[in-house]
Amino acid sequence: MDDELRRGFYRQMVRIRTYEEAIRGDYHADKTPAWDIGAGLIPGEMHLAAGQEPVAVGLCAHLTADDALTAPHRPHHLALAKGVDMRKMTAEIYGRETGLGRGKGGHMHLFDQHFSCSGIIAEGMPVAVGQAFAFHRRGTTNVAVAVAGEGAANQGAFHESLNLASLWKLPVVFVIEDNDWAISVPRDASTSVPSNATRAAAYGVAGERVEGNDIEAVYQAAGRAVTRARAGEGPTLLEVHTVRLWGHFEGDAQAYRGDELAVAESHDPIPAYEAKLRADGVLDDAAVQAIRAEAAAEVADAIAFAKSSPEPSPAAAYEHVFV
Amino acid sequence: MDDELRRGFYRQMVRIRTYEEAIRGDYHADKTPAWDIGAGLIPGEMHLAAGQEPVAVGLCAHLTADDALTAPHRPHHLALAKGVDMRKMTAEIYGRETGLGRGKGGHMHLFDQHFSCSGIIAEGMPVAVGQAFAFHRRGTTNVAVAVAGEGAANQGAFHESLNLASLWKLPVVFVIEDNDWAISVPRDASTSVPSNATRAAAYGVAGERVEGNDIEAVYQAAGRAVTRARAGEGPTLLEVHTVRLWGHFEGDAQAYRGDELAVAESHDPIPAYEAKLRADGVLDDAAVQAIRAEAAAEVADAIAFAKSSPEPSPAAAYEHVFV
Amino acid sequence: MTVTDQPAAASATRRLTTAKAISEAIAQEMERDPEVFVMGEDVAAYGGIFGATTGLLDQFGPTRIIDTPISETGFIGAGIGAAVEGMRPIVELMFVDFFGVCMDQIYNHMAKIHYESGGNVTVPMVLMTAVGGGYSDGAQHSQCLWGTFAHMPGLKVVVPSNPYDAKGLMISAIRDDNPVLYMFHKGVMGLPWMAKNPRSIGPVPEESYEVPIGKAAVARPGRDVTVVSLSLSLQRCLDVADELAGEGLEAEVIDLRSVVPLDRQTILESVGRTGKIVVVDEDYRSFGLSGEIAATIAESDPGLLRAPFTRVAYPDVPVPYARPLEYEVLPTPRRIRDAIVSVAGR
Amino acid sequence: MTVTDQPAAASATRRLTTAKAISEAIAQEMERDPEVFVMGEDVAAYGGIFGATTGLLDQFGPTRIIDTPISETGFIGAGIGAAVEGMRPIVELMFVDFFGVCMDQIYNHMAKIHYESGGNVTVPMVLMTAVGGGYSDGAQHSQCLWGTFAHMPGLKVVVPSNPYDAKGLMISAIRDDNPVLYMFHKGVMGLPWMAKNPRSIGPVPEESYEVPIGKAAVARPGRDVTVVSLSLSLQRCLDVADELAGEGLEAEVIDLRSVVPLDRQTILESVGRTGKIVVVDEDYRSFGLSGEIAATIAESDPGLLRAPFTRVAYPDVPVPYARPLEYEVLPTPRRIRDAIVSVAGR
Ligand SMILES: Cc1ncc(C[n+]2csc(CCOP(=O)(O)OP(=O)(O)O)c2C)c(N)n1
Ligand SMILES: Cc1ncc(C[n+]2csc(CCOP(=O)(O)OP(=O)(O)O)c2C)c(N)n1
Ligand SMILES: [Mg+2]
Ligand SMILES: [Mg+2]
Repeated sequence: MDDELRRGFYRQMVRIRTYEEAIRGDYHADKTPAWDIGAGLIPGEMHLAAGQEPVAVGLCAHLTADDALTAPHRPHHLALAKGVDMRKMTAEIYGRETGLGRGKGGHMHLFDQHFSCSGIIAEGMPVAVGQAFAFHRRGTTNVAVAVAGEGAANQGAFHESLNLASLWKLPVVFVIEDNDWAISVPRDASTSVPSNATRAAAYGVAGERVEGNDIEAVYQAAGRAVTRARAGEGPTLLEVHTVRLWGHFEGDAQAYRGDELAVAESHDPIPAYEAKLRADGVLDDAAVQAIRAEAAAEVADAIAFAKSSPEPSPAAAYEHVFV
Repeated sequence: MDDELRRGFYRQMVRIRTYEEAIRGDYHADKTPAWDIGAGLIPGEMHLAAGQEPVAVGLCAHLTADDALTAPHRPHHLALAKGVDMRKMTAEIYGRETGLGRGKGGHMHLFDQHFSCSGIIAEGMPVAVGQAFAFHRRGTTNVAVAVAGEGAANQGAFHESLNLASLWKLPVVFVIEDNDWAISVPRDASTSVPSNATRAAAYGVAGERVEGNDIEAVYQAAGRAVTRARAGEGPTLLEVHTVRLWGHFEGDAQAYRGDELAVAESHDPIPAYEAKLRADGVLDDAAVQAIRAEAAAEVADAIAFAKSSPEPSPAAAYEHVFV
Repeated sequence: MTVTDQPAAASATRRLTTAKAISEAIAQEMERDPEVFVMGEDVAAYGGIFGATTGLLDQFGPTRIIDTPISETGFIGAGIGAAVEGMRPIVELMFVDFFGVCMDQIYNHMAKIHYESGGNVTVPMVLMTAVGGGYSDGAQHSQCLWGTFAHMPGLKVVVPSNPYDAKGLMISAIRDDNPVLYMFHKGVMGLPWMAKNPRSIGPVPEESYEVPIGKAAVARPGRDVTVVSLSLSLQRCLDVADELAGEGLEAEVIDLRSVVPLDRQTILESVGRTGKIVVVDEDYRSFGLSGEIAATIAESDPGLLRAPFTRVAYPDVPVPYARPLEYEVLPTPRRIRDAIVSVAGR
Repeated sequence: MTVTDQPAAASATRRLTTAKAISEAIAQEMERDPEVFVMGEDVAAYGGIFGATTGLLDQFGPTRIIDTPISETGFIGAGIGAAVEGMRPIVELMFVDFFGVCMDQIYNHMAKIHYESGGNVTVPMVLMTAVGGGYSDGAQHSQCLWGTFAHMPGLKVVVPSNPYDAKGLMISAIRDDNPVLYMFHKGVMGLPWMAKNPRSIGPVPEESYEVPIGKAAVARPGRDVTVVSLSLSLQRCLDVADELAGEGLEAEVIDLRSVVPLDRQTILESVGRTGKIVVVDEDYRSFGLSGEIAATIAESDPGLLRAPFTRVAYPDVPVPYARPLEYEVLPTPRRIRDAIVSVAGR
């Protein structure tokens, strides 16, 4: 694999992690002394994706601005990898007038050109099917990607979406981020098969599971899926076994994880990939420093933009119900 | 296979067909001169199951009164085979005070001890899962059966029910009646795989497809499934390829079926089974006559009971919203 | 194209059923705009269970008139996705009673994406669905439920009572950049296999025209009592009003046509004159449309009412099957008449 | 067990959060009746996202406190099936906003089976769910929607505003042979990680007791204006009423506690005395609870009202995220106060 590509993977993962660490910091910063979910610079639920960067980065490396992606409640890594404007999404998360949704959506509802979210489990999947339908009817080679967690794969919308996309041979890539947990419920307490990739057979589509949270394996598998979709060969169900390094949402004490948490924490994909690229001579100290500095600067700029942006005026609450 | 058992199959199928022919007759009888769905002795939609008797009979031969069955919009064959009182269900269909639901439910909503219906596609399936849950918790060996059409297998509730029942290893038998059609939509325009039995693998359950609308094959496959369930080995997904001899509902002109209709009509399972049993010396003219006469008498009695029963008083409309 | 509230004189003599008026509206918009397509169960070869898409498959072929699996969440969601990409889907939910299998797409997605996106994304989609009872289809196939959809903001909700409005409202709905729920009562469709309601066949201009969404019509002017209704009940109200006129009681009958936006002004103006109101609503009585009309008046000026607010609605019971039960609880002409006469103080 | 409407004196000093009151009610009923069990997402090890089942797993183990997959149609339907077989499930729908993925089970099955069966089948099930906003959780996680469920007959709907009622209503709900929707506002739960509302902690007797379903409480008597509310808004109304009392304005605050059955009598009786009403409702304004209260009054006697009917409700917009937007549209103390003062004519 090309060095520049691998460095790019690393750069994008660092960028995303740097972003989420910053958001995490600001999220908790002014919820003191009594922690209050509704208080502070960033209120509301906050689902961060630390550990899951390989999925977003390996996948989105194959997508253009005109391809579509629907993300679930945990969307930042996907948004950033897909190319959503960092300033505007940050402003949205901070509830500002300059945000993607003028402060109306919030972190679970980031909408950009060909990027959307749903806070309802699995319900972003049918929307991606419809986007693929539109691409297909218009004769483009664009693809639509639906991303969901392994917990989401037990929801009816998963089944209906897979069947429909397969039936109509639509250019959809279904990506399951299997981070072992749906809030406090482990996969084996929710899912009757060990791998969701098995379920591809129920729809006559290609199925693949990538183990090891390995960005290069994700990149390759996603490449096969996207190529298939662009070639008119229909959908793929791709599951990636990844890791949730932090709580389900910020503030989650994770008592239910027990010993597994320490194991998970030792599987952070970013240091592991960094070590690999260093060993392969693709990265050195200077490159790592530069990448981190670049990420820090971009994130700082985006947050500064958000913080300095005006809050929406209360009267704006009444706008945009209808066109 | 035991002669008495085989004669019993024939008897039950004839009983059901005789019943549905009579209902069909009365349904259309006084909708003249201008056919009006809301008029006549039996108003409303009417979904009959002629051709699908082998599924109901082969399946229910394994069930006791304490086993549960949830039926879809096309429930008569299942109700009769399951042992629902013919008089009471007929009175319900004729909208009488003596009906199973005192005239409140109608033909799509027959409720008896451990027998229930839903007019909403696939939505009877989760209810069966819950009945199996109760049986399981109480340590009985009863099973719950959920019956649905092949069209229903693309609905989210199918997926959620299979996953849940498998996960909790519940005594459920899922039976798909594949009659090739969902109203006017053929299976291959709705379902991304040729056989729903394939989908069993997506839930780690046993899957089986019975071809040929063969009652003895249904009986055997259902036996395996019920045995598995009673033994605590979890659910089975059983699909039976059957045939819809009549319209989706009464009044359906079936123009969409084209030539297929004539083929279907030539596949009536009852004359075929009768010929087989005659050839095997299990049935002769006298036995056939007796069975038909018995069926006709029982049906006539049930319909007479219904017709002579009082209609509910209008004020009863306000009762039974709450206990 | 003409935006008008009244049948154009020229073609006013051509009479269509409501079903035909709807399919004609769809066909004309499909000819005009290649992004319009239809999707749903049995909309193609069957022509729609209630005839709203009859003939369209022949005219537009299976790439634009699309039968779906029984996967309402899947295909309504797909409609939303296509709309987000700029297509203009018309999706049929066969009976409104099935909304529960797909309400998340309808309400959390179709209705909210525009707002959540701060106006950046539009969802120009029509969801059409059959409503209503009166033919013994039981508790899961006979409801109206417009109150349910109207309660949750983000959807326009239109409900025609006659062929003319049906065509014009469908054209408006397709052209609207907002999601529109288009609810047709089976009894207004003019179907050959249902009880015949003469007002379900009527004059429909051949040319394209819009009936504005959010504007009620005074279907019949009158001075004595304001009767507010919609859909099939509106036809019943007109029948009753005609009858009462012969007895010297002049009811003013208002056809809401849209539930969202609700034309509160037209109601208030009429009640301001008559001081008396009967709301006739086949949807469940409590916590719905009829209550909202009461609130509209009471918020404006409770003194407007010179007689108690009166509703002829579906009492709070599920829809029973047997005819005597169902006709006990439907807003029948007899119940409507009694209510008007009683409110009028006759 | 005592059926009572007021805290028993004996243990009135023990103070619990609403969350703890609910879990205690469930635990007591589970001890009493082996057929009671709990099922839902994250109800076991996590103890319920909003704490309604905290501690129950330790006490009753995983066969009676059951985590489910994210399959609301599946497990709510399973609850129905178990209830039909005579068990008494308590099923949690994590947020009411998710109703759209499972409304068919809730409304076409849980709510209708008893009626369709002519009373032969009962569904003794409690569906509990978290409602409400005020902490920037956005359009898909902040709604109340009691109006939606109340509109469709067949479900009882209860909505406690304080720990005492929460316990008693939960016990009543479990013992009720009908399906009961139990809606708790996150803000009344007394959660350590949300804004503190002092009225979310209060006296709760240790012993088992029922609060009757369908009976409102006069939470604060007063002569000047009737204020009807429920849930977290009720707490706000009491705060405002206390403040106004200091200024000589005596508001009578009615806590509905149940939306279905709605205690119309208590409302009418109060309005009959005060002639003035403010309805405070965090659910969407139009086509819902507040309208039904207007209709109740206007049907009874529009002359009861000596000032326009007034509502402080969620204007018809989806729930916005940013704090200034959300607090513009929530029924805040300021909006409530302004409305009461204005209706009182001060
Ligand atoms: C329909 C629905 N049910 C429940 C929830 C609450 N919920 C939010 S995230 C979540 C867990 C999701 O798990 P998974 O799909 O594995 O994604 P992950 O959080 O692990 O990324 C749940 C249950 C929801 N948002 N929507
Ligand atoms: C959720 C839902 N969608 C649509 C319908 C309308 N409908 C009734 S029967 C039917 C076809 C069912 O096909 P299948 O499951 O194959 O059963 P069959 O009628 O062939 O026995 C449809 C679409 C419904 N009742 N419920
Ligand atoms: Mg997960
Ligand atoms: Mg079928």
